[in-house]
Amino acid sequence: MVDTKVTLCGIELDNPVIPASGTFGYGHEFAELYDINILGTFSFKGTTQNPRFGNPTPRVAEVPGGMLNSVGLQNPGVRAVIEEELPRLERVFKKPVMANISGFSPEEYESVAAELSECEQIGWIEVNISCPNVHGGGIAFGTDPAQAAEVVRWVRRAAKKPLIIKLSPNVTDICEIAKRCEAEGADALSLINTLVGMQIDLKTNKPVLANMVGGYSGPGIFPVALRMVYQVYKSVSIPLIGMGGVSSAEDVLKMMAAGATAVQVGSANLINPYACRDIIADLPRVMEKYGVGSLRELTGAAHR
Amino acid sequence: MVDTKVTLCGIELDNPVIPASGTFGYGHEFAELYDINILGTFSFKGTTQNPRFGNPTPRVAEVPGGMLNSVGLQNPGVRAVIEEELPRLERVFKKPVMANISGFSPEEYESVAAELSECEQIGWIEVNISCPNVHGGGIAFGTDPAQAAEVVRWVRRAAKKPLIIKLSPNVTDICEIAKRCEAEGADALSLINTLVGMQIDLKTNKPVLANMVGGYSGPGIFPVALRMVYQVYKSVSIPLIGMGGVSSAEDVLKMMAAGATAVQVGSANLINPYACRDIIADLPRVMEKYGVGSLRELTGAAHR
Amino acid sequence: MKQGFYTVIENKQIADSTYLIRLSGDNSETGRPGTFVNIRLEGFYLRRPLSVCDSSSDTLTLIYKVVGEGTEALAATPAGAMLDLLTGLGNGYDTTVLNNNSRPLLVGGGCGSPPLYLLAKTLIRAGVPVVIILGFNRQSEVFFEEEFRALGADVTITTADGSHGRRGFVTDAMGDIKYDYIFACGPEPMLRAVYERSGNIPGQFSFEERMACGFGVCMGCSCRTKYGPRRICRDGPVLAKEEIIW
Amino acid sequence: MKQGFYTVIENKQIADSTYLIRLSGDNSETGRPGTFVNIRLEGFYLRRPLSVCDSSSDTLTLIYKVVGEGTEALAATPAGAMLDLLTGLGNGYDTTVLNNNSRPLLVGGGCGSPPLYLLAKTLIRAGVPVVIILGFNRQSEVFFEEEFRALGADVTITTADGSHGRRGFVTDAMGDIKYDYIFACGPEPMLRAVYERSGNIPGQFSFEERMACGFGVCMGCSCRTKYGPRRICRDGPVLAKEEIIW
Ligand SMILES: Cc1cc2nc3c(=O)[nH]c(=O)nc-3n(C[C@H](O)[C@H](O)[C@H](O)COP(=O)(O)OP(=O)(O)OC[C@H]3O[C@@H](n4cnc5c(N)ncnc54)[C@H](O)[C@@H]3O)c2cc1C
Ligand SMILES: Cc1cc2nc3c(=O)[nH]c(=O)nc-3n(C[C@H](O)[C@H](O)[C@H](O)COP(=O)(O)OP(=O)(O)OC[C@H]3O[C@@H](n4cnc5c(N)ncnc54)[C@H](O)[C@@H]3O)c2cc1C
Ligand SMILES: Cc1cc2nc3c(=O)[nH]c(=O)nc-3n(C[C@H](O)[C@H](O)[C@H](O)COP(=O)(O)O)c2cc1C
Ligand SMILES: Cc1cc2nc3c(=O)[nH]c(=O)nc-3n(C[C@H](O)[C@H](O)[C@H](O)COP(=O)(O)O)c2cc1C
Ligand code: FES
Ligand code: FES
Repeated sequence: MVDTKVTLCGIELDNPVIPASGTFGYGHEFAELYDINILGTFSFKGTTQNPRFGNPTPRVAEVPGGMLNSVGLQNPGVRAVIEEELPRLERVFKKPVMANISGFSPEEYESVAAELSECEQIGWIEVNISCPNVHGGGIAFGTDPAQAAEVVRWVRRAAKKPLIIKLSPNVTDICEIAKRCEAEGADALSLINTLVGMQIDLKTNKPVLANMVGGYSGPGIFPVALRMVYQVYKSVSIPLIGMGGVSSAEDVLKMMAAGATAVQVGSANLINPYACRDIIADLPRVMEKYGVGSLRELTGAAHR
Repeated sequence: MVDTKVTLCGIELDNPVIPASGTFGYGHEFAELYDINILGTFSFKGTTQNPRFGNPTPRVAEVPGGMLNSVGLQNPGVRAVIEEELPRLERVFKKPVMANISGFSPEEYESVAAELSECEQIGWIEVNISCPNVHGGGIAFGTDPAQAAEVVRWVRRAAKKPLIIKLSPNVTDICEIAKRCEAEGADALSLINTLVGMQIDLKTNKPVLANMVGGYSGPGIFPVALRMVYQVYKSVSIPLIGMGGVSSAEDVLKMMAAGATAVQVGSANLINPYACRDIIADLPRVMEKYGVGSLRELTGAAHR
Repeated sequence: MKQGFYTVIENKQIADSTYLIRLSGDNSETGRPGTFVNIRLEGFYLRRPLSVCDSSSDTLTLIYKVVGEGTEALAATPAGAMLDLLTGLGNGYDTTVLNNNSRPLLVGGGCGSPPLYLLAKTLIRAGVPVVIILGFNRQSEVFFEEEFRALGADVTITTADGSHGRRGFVTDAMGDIKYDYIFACGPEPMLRAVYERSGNIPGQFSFEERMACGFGVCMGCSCRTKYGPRRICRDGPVLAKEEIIW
Repeated sequence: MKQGFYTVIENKQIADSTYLIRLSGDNSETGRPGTFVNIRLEGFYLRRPLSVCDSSSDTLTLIYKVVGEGTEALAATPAGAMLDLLTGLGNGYDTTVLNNNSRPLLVGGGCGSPPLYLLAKTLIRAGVPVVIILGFNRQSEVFFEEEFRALGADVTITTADGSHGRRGFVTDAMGDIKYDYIFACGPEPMLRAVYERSGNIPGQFSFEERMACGFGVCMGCSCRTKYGPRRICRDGPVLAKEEIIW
């Protein structure tokens, strides 16, 4: 019997598999397909203070190795999430859920974190710092160590749940940003968010996305994600959630060997709605194949 | 009749297809397979002052979407290149060749550039600034705007050929570095070099590469490369050479629409030794399919 | 929604770069007109959405135009091959708004016509007479004219160049017809022209948008409507005329 | 080097996770013992290098062990399938250093033995007597014992657990044999043990290294030798004993 349990910031998960924010909605579409209580947990769609429609369409595109999205954080706003989505979720999901939040100013992050901190269903707050800072020249908080630190400082004050900062990979030195987030009190780090990419349609010679560029996700980013998890593991001592292109139980094991305590699965859910169920079902077989008795002990194995 | 000719820093190329440095040796292995004079030109293996063995093996690995390498600039040194490789090349390649150079200090770059500048066969000097600066804490020149600028300044003094700076994609803001290189007198920019990635072998739970991390190349990096070419095209007015995962004539057209004047093909040569020959042969068909009469005019089409 | 494997029974060209593919598999979710399936193709990351053209207890028929690499690969799929499909996607046309006295007009443009076939079949079976206008660019693109007739529909074909049927656009043929409800599917400029030409007459319009998941979780395909954002893949592809914002 | 498409004639398991595949195609470059081919497999970016085990005018035989996803996919390739191969890779064994009076010893370990088959065949045809030691872990892994005998070679099998042939390692069997030249192929620790056990006797050793191109242009597979860096794929995989640095 293999042991798939892991502990993330004091909360035990039945397994380390967590659908990633933006690829699992608020859970109920998947709950129609399978019992989502088999998941470690899931991270819900990035939620902001106010409802957002997001960017103009087309806002998804196919690329070799995965996809691009420029959804632009469409969500119903934090009040609707608390009043409609969470009660609806409660009926089908009995575990603590991960609240993914976004903002366009440190204040927005703080207030969304404060509101969601009051919800019992929420186990962790995962802060997506890849959003543009509207008061800071529009560059993403997560690409600047000082701005990243500022967001963490504000959210830390408000968050009464374990605080996970989700890092952007579009940086020269992800370890520097990771260390700053740790210093400001992050309880864990999620990495990676999408790489910035583009696709061009030769029929029009124009970028496919109305937004020109978009976030690149899927198997093609796995090598970069794995490397970043490996490097950040050396730089901080808080737990890491690894993600980026994870599509199989083997990928989950690799992420954990590189240093992840838990693993998120994003785009794979979109092309195979049963991806997470299948990965979880396959974990014991793959653990046995590679002689892994307990997943918990695998974390960081590549460093030993 | 479609026109595949382009002009790169004053030198006309029969077509924009250029095998990328490190994937074509010094040309003669490929000359045994096909007439390499069909190429626009090619960029030879990154050459340093002294002979180098490079990193320990394993130094290549497979990943979804491509491969990793940590070859570490194995080359026979600039003297052997001038005395042995170039004379040998002269017998099979009648066009100006692109000299790819590397260094571990600005002085080394300068002196390699100076020596190669004396060679008539060489049409352009392409400076790989992704090497670690041994006197600068070991971070890659190409990831720091000031250090990148310094290399360009030194090489510019020595180079009597059109000077192409090859940018690293592992940066927060590639446009900033591109602008600095332009300001220091670069005649063109090549982008992108490899992304930093990792692969783990579950049989050992260790990184496959002896060097732990390596450069990720192949189709999986195409979306990032295309985006960077698109962004840098907006930031500078010197010509760009686009590369990163290019594997087909369609990819060549996309790179040019994004802003490239010429296109390099790297890893594709390793898995299909006839890749560049096949792409060149396919260009007229694909140009006709998408109504491109002249490749020259395609450059930057996505911006219009 | 269901995920299932389907066997290709036949896959043949029926008009200019237009193919008909018949599949056999679990059709428990393909019976509602206006819904679509999402097909996984070897070597492509995202699935390809195609509308249900016809569905019986054991056969699913799709009609698709080759417009890019994915549909090219689909056209090259031989009989006997297996395809991974998500079925039962989208809301589909709501036919409960009609009764035997209704006089609906169906308008299809190019490869937007396929879903109208199952719609016409469903309406006719329910005793509702169907008048349909199908627009194409030229004769060589026309398909399913006879098939719609065989259902008992009153069919008008328009071609932009006049090489078959009536010369002009679908909207040019709309003036001759008396109708009290409209169903439309086709390229957006056509939908918009039909929307305007049909004035106050109510109806349902089916839209296309680039999709990632196709089942409502990625927010890739959203559009704005008078009642707020809608996901084309789940809240659509069919929108009621009164909610559409152009 | 040549690129060509080969048809799988048969692909069967011959020992524990060990398979023999026979291919038909252009064999103009597969005749030199010790050379290898590089196989493209659907869904894998890099090719997989495998040594030529046997080659006739129309048939190429390879023997491979399933160790990972690529060889797993290869094992699942049915007869009739087509494979894209680069052939004629590597330097191969130099047999011109021997003559009819030579007494070469061939030593193979596990899935390192295949290239010794074509080597033995070539030597025996040239009138050179062949003595060969093949080492395995256990009986269920043993393959080609009879095939080597059928060539006329003097074959000793060793197994680490003694379940077949002589118990122990290949080097344990070397003491009984008189030889003046050595050819070896197998895992690196075995090669090294054979190198040391064979003292001053000259020979050729075949190495493995992770490869990208397999034809000498990427510098992925280099190793240091006494005479400078060598590419295992092009200057090797066979190195002369005197140039090896461990
Ligand atoms: C709900 C729905 C139903 C559809 N029904 C039909 C049908 O019955 N018959 C038919 O011929 N076509 C239909 N389409 C359009 C069809 O999905 C596209 O033509 C097809 O996906 C193109 O794929 P490709 O790989 O050949 O093109 P490429 O341009 O190479 O595709 C690249 C990417 O863009 C997407 N894409 C390209 N064009 C479209 C488009 N028009 N709509 C949505 N995504 C697109 C592809 O799915 C893929 O992700 C439908 C689209 C939707 C959204
Ligand atoms: C010149 C040469 C000749 C060979 N001849 C044979 C032979 O005749 N029979 C046989 O069974 N094996 C042989 N091998 C080893 C064989 O190439 C590997 O076992 C095979 O590539 C493993 O692929 P995989 O996808 O199953 O393993 P994975 O571990 O999943 O492969 C991942 C990557 O590592 C590479 N790799 C893994 N193991 C090796 C290895 N030992 N050597 C080189 N690359 C490796 C793969 O090619 C691939 O690029 C030879 C290797 C070389 C270099
Ligand atoms: C359609 C889509 C929407 C996403 N939305 C969010 C989001 O709202 N918040 C967030 O933190 N990450 C978001 N992401 C990023 C993913 O959570 C994940 O970090 C990324 O996709 C990499 O993982 P993958 O390769 O497994 O998809 C989104 C990704 C996709 C594909
Ligand atoms: C094996 C290998 C060796 C390389 N060596 C060099 C080099 O010496 N100098 C250099 O500038 N780039 C080098 N590169 C980078 C390529 O030139 C190219 O920028 C990169 O691989 C992206 O292109 P691709 O995806 O088409 O391979 C090397 C790449 C590979 C795969
Ligand atoms: S395509 Fe994912 S929500 Fe519609
Ligand atoms: S594998 Fe490329 S040089 Fe040997």
